[in-house]
Amino acid sequence: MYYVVTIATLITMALALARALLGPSVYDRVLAANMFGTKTVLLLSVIAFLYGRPDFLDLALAYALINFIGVLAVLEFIRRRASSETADNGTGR
Amino acid sequence: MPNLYTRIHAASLTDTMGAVLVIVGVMLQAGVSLAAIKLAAILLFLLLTSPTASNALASAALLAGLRPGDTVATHEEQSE
Amino acid sequence: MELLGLYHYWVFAVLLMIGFYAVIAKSNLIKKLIGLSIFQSAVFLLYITMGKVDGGTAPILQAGVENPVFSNPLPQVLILTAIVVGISTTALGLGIVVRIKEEYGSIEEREIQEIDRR
Amino acid sequence: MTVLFGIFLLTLMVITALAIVHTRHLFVAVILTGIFSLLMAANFFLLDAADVALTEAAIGAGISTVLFLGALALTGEHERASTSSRLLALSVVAVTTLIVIYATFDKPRFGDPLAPVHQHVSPWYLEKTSEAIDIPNVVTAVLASFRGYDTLGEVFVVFTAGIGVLFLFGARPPQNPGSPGKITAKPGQGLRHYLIPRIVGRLLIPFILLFGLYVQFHGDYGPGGGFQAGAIIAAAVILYALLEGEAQALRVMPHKLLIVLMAGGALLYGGVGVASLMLGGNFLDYSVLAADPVVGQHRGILLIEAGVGITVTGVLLSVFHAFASRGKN
Repeated sequence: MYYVVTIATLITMALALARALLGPSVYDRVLAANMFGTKTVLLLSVIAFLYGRPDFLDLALAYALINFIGVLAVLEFIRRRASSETADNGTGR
Repeated sequence: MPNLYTRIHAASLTDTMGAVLVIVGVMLQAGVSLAAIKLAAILLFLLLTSPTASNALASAALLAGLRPGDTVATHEEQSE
Repeated sequence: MELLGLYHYWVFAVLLMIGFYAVIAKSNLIKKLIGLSIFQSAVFLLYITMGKVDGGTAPILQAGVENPVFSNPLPQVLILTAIVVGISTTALGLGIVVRIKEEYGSIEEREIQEIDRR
Repeated sequence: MTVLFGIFLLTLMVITALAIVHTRHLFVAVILTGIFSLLMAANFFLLDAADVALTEAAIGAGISTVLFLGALALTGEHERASTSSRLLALSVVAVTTLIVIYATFDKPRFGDPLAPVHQHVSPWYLEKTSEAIDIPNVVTAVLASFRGYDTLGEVFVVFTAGIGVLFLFGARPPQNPGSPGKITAKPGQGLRHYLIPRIVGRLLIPFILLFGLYVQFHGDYGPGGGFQAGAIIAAAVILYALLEGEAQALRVMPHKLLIVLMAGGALLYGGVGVASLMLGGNFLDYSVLAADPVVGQHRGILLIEAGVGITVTGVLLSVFHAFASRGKN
């Protein structure tokens, strides 16, 4: 039964990866990366049970907590780029 | 799917509903144990972070000038 | 099945060389660093693969399990520290790249060499 | 069956790596590197390396993306078309790949319990851990006690890399030689105006910190230890800096404190070694730290793991601030 869930998750991961590779825009790729992160959390929690070592859920927990930082970094990166562009326009360049 | 914003909708469905179903399923297998509590924590954090990440992503795309009306997202090509 | 048992090592070889290609063929310094980190990951994969034992479990002792088989802890120890060292050295490399950008105005190897020749 | 899962994930990894090298958009390459790291962690987990997977999770998911994006913000995100002799490089790479693959035919089959790797010291480690150190996590036991010198070296490498970055960024940027005070005087706004990420992020930070401490002190019993905990705690502070701006984060944890953390952790590690020398044992032989050797081992591992965690946190945060504050002027 865990096998079925794992296979389904792996297929979803492959589809998300396809979106990450196809694009077309950068944000589609970020979206795919984020979705990929969630799927990894699910995969890890299922495999922890598949292996019969539920004490390894810590790993999935780590991902659930930390994954989100990457997307926020992207937002900050784009915000900074946008604000530097408007600053450049303001000085007449 | 014509553009990014419609795709965000689809992706966040799997991020929340899918995650709830899988984690609750595994929780039922785990029974009442420390693992179930950890799974509940994972579920809670996933439900908090995924929609927020989608929101952050959408506002980043909007900030970068990607309009919801565009049918073909060509931002990457434009910036090159 | 005999050949499938070597698949992990083949992936190691291919990843190693993808990273190596980025290091030698790409002119952009950040791309080179990304290639270097792929190269690094390939080596990590090799070590961890070698540590795996059939039917084994992670080397964390459990109470109440009779005659458990554990995977090899030693490669895991080496790689665990190597990952953190890897990110620190990558950060150092990125720092050097940023300084090069500030001094030369470019991070393309070719352009930097041209500026140096002048 | 799990071997097949592994093979599937490895194939995805190769595809991702090819895409990373192929794309000329560096921003895309960094995002794909994030996916690559997730795949790598899943693979480590399948290969029974829970501790390593946790490290990869803590480093790859947040910090490495943040650092690469920080560098991209300072250097530009597009790669010029490379004009160098691609054919030559490709042929070199192809030949080398074939040679390495040929070499793998001599390797023992995947998962072979009789492989030479498993014959040397590892059985001894597995056997002696419960007896001499008495903690369940053999990886932590080997890392902190049996191979303590090795880890000491690694900690100093991390420390040196941190100092190196600080040295590199110690010089002012050439075009505008402003005083260092000006950088912090113009505070980065961070994501203050984005209400939803800010509120959720602030809600999460205490949990991440708590989880970091859990990983730090639970490392003897489950996957975890100083390296992972340091990275997780650094990630929490980086999240804070992203949300509230660097200036605010620096007010909470000033540069001086970070440098003290960097050096203090390494000193604590070395200090434990010297203390065990003073008490009549060998360097980093924790058995002399308490009357009962096993208790001494516990104490020593706790202390040096704390040292590792402190140094890693300090280094990663210093590096982050070095990159982030560079773009301000």
